[in-house]
Amino acid sequence: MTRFVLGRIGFYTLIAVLLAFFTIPLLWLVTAPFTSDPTYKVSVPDFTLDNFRAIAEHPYALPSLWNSVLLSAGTALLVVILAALAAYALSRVRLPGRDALLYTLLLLSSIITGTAAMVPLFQLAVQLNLIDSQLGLILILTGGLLPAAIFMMKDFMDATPKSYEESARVFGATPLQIVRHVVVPLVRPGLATIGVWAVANVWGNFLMPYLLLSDVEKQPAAVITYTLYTEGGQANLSMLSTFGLLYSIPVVLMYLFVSKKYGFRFHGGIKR
Amino acid sequence: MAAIELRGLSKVYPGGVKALDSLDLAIPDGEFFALLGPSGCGKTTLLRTIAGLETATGGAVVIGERDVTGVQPGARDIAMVFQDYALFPHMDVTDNISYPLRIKKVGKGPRREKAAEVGARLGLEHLMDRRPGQLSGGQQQRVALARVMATQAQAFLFDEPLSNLDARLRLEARTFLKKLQRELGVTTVFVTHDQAEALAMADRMAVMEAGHIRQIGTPAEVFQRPANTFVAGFIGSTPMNLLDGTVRGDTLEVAGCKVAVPVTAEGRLSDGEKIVYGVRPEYMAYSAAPAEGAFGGRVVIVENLGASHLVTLEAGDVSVQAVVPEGNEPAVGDDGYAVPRRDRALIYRDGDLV
Amino acid sequence: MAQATSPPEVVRESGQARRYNSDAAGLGRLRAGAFAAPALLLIAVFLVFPALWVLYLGLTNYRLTGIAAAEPQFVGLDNLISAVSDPTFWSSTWLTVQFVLGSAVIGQVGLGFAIAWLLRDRQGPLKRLVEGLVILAWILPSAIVSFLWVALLDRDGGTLNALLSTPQFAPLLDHPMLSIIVFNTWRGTAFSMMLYGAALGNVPPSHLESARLAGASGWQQLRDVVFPHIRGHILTNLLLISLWTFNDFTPFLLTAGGPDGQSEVLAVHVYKVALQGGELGYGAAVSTIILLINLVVAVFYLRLLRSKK
Amino acid sequence: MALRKRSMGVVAVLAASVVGLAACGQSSGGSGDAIELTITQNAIAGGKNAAGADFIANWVIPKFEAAQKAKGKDVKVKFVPSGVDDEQYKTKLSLDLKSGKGADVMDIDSIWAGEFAEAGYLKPLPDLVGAEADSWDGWAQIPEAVQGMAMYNGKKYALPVGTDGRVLYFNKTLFQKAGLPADWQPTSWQEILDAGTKLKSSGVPVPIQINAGTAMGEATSMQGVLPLLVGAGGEVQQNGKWTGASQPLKDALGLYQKIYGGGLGDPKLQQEAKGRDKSFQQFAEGKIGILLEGDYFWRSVINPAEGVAKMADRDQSVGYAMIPAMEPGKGIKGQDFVSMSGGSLRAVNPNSEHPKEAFELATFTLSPEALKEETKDGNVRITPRTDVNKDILAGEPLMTFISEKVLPVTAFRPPVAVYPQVSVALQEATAAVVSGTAPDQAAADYQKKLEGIVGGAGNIAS
Repeated sequence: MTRFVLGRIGFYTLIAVLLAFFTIPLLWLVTAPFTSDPTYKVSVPDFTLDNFRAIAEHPYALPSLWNSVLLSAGTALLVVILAALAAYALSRVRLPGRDALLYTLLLLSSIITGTAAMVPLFQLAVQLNLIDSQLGLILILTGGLLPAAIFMMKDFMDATPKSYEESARVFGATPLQIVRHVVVPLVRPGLATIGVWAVANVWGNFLMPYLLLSDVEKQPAAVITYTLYTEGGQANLSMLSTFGLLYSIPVVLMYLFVSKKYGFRFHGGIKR
Repeated sequence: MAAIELRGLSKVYPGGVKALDSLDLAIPDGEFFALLGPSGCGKTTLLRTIAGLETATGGAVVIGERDVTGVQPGARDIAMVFQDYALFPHMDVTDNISYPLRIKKVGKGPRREKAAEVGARLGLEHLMDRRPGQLSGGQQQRVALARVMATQAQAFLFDEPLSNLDARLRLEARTFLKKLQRELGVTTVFVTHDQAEALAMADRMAVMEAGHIRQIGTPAEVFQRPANTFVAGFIGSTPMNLLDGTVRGDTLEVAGCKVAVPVTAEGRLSDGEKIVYGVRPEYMAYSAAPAEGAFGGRVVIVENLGASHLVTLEAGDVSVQAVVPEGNEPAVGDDGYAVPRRDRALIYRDGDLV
Repeated sequence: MAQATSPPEVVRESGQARRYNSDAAGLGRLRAGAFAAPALLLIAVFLVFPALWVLYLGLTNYRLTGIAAAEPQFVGLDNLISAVSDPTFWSSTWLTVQFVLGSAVIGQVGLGFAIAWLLRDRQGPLKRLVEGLVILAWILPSAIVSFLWVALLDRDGGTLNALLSTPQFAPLLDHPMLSIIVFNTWRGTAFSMMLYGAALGNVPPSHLESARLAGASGWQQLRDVVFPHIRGHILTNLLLISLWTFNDFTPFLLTAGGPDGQSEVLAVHVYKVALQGGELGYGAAVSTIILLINLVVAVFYLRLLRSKK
Repeated sequence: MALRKRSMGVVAVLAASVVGLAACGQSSGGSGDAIELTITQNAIAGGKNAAGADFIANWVIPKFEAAQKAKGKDVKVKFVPSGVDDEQYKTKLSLDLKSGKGADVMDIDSIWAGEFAEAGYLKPLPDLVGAEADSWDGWAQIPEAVQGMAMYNGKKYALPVGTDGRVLYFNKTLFQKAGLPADWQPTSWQEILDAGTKLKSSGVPVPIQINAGTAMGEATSMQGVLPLLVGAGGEVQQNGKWTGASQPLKDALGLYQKIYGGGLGDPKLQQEAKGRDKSFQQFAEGKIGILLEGDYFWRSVINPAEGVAKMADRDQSVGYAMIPAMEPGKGIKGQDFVSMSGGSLRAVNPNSEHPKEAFELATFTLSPEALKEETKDGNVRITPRTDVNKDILAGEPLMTFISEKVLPVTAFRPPVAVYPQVSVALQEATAAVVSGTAPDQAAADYQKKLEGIVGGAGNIAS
């Protein structure tokens, strides 16, 4: 009994420490937007809404959030669908050199996210006439994210018992039906994880959208964030903090939606 | 409903492992057929090949006079219960049962009706909106059966249908399955590694070893007249006594004792021949006093089987077992004698029944 | 009648099942190819091709501007050689190793697993809150996050100093590596947490129960039941996290690589060289070296976690 | 390169199936035979340089289109805003120009002129637009030094948009407390140090802030080591040769040592990633006595109306003084006072389909009317034209001060491709001194690095 009580105390202490660690850095984001002339100091705000008014008047700020949603949702959707199909195929059908291929692609994917890759990617986009196209950007971002997504997805696919699929197959389901009816629901936590991961990657990505989209009306919030500086490069903290707060709201909503609708947890399969 | 026929069916895995070696088998319509054998004997591979989950590398599978060897599993008009039941964890019982109908594009209404009907038949009516994770093992098994029944397939295939249940439940389920199969009258093939299960449930069975069928027959045939020493050793809850012996004129010399030639082997043995003498412990008459044609020896172990005892005698350098009815059991260290029943004893030559 | 049924053969299942065709849905190579084709096509065009191009750039003296932009020269391994003969490159490499080990392997993987484990069978608002905050740290754009951490660690008005009453304590200057390691742990834990959360869901509860009944301590349960089940996920997680951390240049926003290069990890080095200095050829060469280091790390992980099978 | 082009083609074909839908491409293809021009700046409405962006969108474009219409030409102008780090803006421009794209008229930092020209991203104006390039009447109004920013190898590559200058700002309130005059004008470095010492003893936390270290980037060069270097009589590059561990550099680094080693400055601030932001905030809060900064600091940082670190009493309590040479007459060209200047250029894209009209647009934005419009309502900056400056700077004492006193003694950075790396090496030298390295040693290390950057000791003046 005492052990149980101690366990509870330990558990809640740990949780409290964790909460503090993850909350304290966020304080600035909730105080600064409501402060008239914010500095780097977290202080009790004077609860002004002027900063929000300024952001609302900003011609590109709010539309850019929509662009971010469009880009990240499009990319996440494409990544999840393509990665799920590919990972399923790679998990179930043995191809010679499959693992080596996956590792190679994964390693190459790291190079493509690096600064040095901007020239090839830009020129490729120019050649393919994908400059200034949000769809083009989505395709390029998807290409970079896919190897890691397939890699993660394959783990989830490998872990699902084959008898579910065999069972559906005996009942006459086609491979695509099997994926839709059986595999996808089974790996849904994995799909949700990868979807959120893809969104996170695109949501904060500045360099590629900036280089590939010249039309400011198409640019996402990450690019607009960088415009909230002065000509000398000084941060406009009131605008930045306010926009940052608005910038984070869609992803919080997305998290709540995804975790409620799909859940990052397993359904609790058959006891085995 | 359909008969199943296998013609020269072979399955060789890449790498050369022969899982099935040119098997011939005919299962008539409506039969409850068991595939029995130790692990790795190919019985599950055989079942999966019938289902189409494995592709045969030679021979043919015929279901209801249709050659389905190259046909996709879904088009073979069969249904299968998997060892782990393969109930979809994300669907409730109704959806699980009606899944085959969903594939066949049956409307939602009729699907639910059918599921309710089959579910009710198997006593699942109060569980219809649960998920598999919330069901006991026995309930899961019945859902799996209900799902198979909902397909109205020509033949059912069960892969180890009872192995995931605990021992007590397994006996109940055995009876239940047999009754259900009788009522439905659908040709059913099931795989088991448990000889008792096969004996109890099957109309007929095939005993397999290393990709070959060693014997096909009714449970009684297989139990009473195992076609070879492999089957003899595998079938029966207590293993058959298989003792090396030599033919000495009209009698046999086995384990240093003189015993009579069994009825079935009369006139088929030649003098001096080396044979294996087989008799089930159940077919031994035990006595404390010496008797004609008996195996004699010291009692080394007495095992309680409930209503009877299994007594192990040390006759020379071999052990002989006999089942002794309760009240008659000897004590360890006693001398004992066991007389085999002549009409039940068997002779094997080079492993095969004479 | 007790022996009337023989015990279920549990061991047999795994041994035999592996021999069966793993293509449970009857996909076949052709259809498998069709499933994988869209992804592979995108990867080929938008990843493999430009990545090879980067590798090629590493062999030239290409620059963003100037004469070398108009007519880049093939210089072979010169970039690589000048990189490895540059002491700042080596110090960057060493800092990167600290960064990856500290923030990824220990920080993110450890903390991520710990949170997933603590919350494994909880539901409801507490779990939501913790998960939500952790994920928020991960998903906020780096441009914003850097401000948050400057506000936290600042020497003058920083929240940390206010909480600890340590005025003028400057973590970013006096302990720059520790600062970015803690920062990156904060930033990236969510991914590991989510991955392990999903993976732990795959551990059959019955196995844990039987281990608990057998009197296994928490640590023994982890080692004997949980770990074998999620070994594959751990491998993937370590691989990906290390890979990403190697290439993460967010620390730049916090410390700008300083003071005096004390937190100039390789990705920051590449950013400075390639974007600020415009030396794309040299930057590409350093990226190539990062790739090779990642390769070694990947092989190491594979050996470590696959060999025990 | 040819090989790469071909493989590109192969990939293009491969990818065609994937991207079939995506080929919405450029927003080209306009109405009939109208000439379409685009103009880009690192400016964006609501963000960076918002006033400049608004000026282009709301004044230049309608007026220019109307003027062209009057001449019978149908011209449509589009503004492509941007608002990012200068380095990122430069990257984007480079990529655009390399791929034969980009806006017809674009603003660049004057320091990029050389590297852009070398890369073929820019062409001499006469080659692009013909005789009009030289016959533009504005040239007569632009001082030679300012014109020099737009020149490379003796050719004009762009139009100068403006310039700036650096001075020493000081807090008069703090000065008064320390017993220093409100019209302070040091004539040597020693006088700066003396003032610092007095400020310190009167309790000012940070008497002197002269940027150092790598964290502040180019701000360290422009508001730190370079003005000091010219003050000691040296230049980074002279007559095509780079300056190594010369005495002027050692002297400049020596001043750093005296400030930061002597407790007159805050060495830690120099290392912080947001150090410059914080130096502004601290100056605004009255914690810094003397700060070396450009006119930008006055206009956009401590501007009481819209600065990022507003000082309500800027006009009363902030003083400014010219940067003295180390000792009178010791500066470059024997000057008593020195400064550094930069500025931006307005260039015509060599890829433009309508270079003549693009040039017209560029000159239109630099006409006296346009410049006066742009700089009205307190939005004053130093334009390239002396005729305009005379009018617009009249009410602005600091701007007049810089324009009249500072610009004549100012110096410019060498507009060559390797300059950014040289600049980083200089920043590293200051960082080393601030954290305790001896100036001689730091200078020697700098020379070693310099050799690697500029291609051997042969390019360095001994």
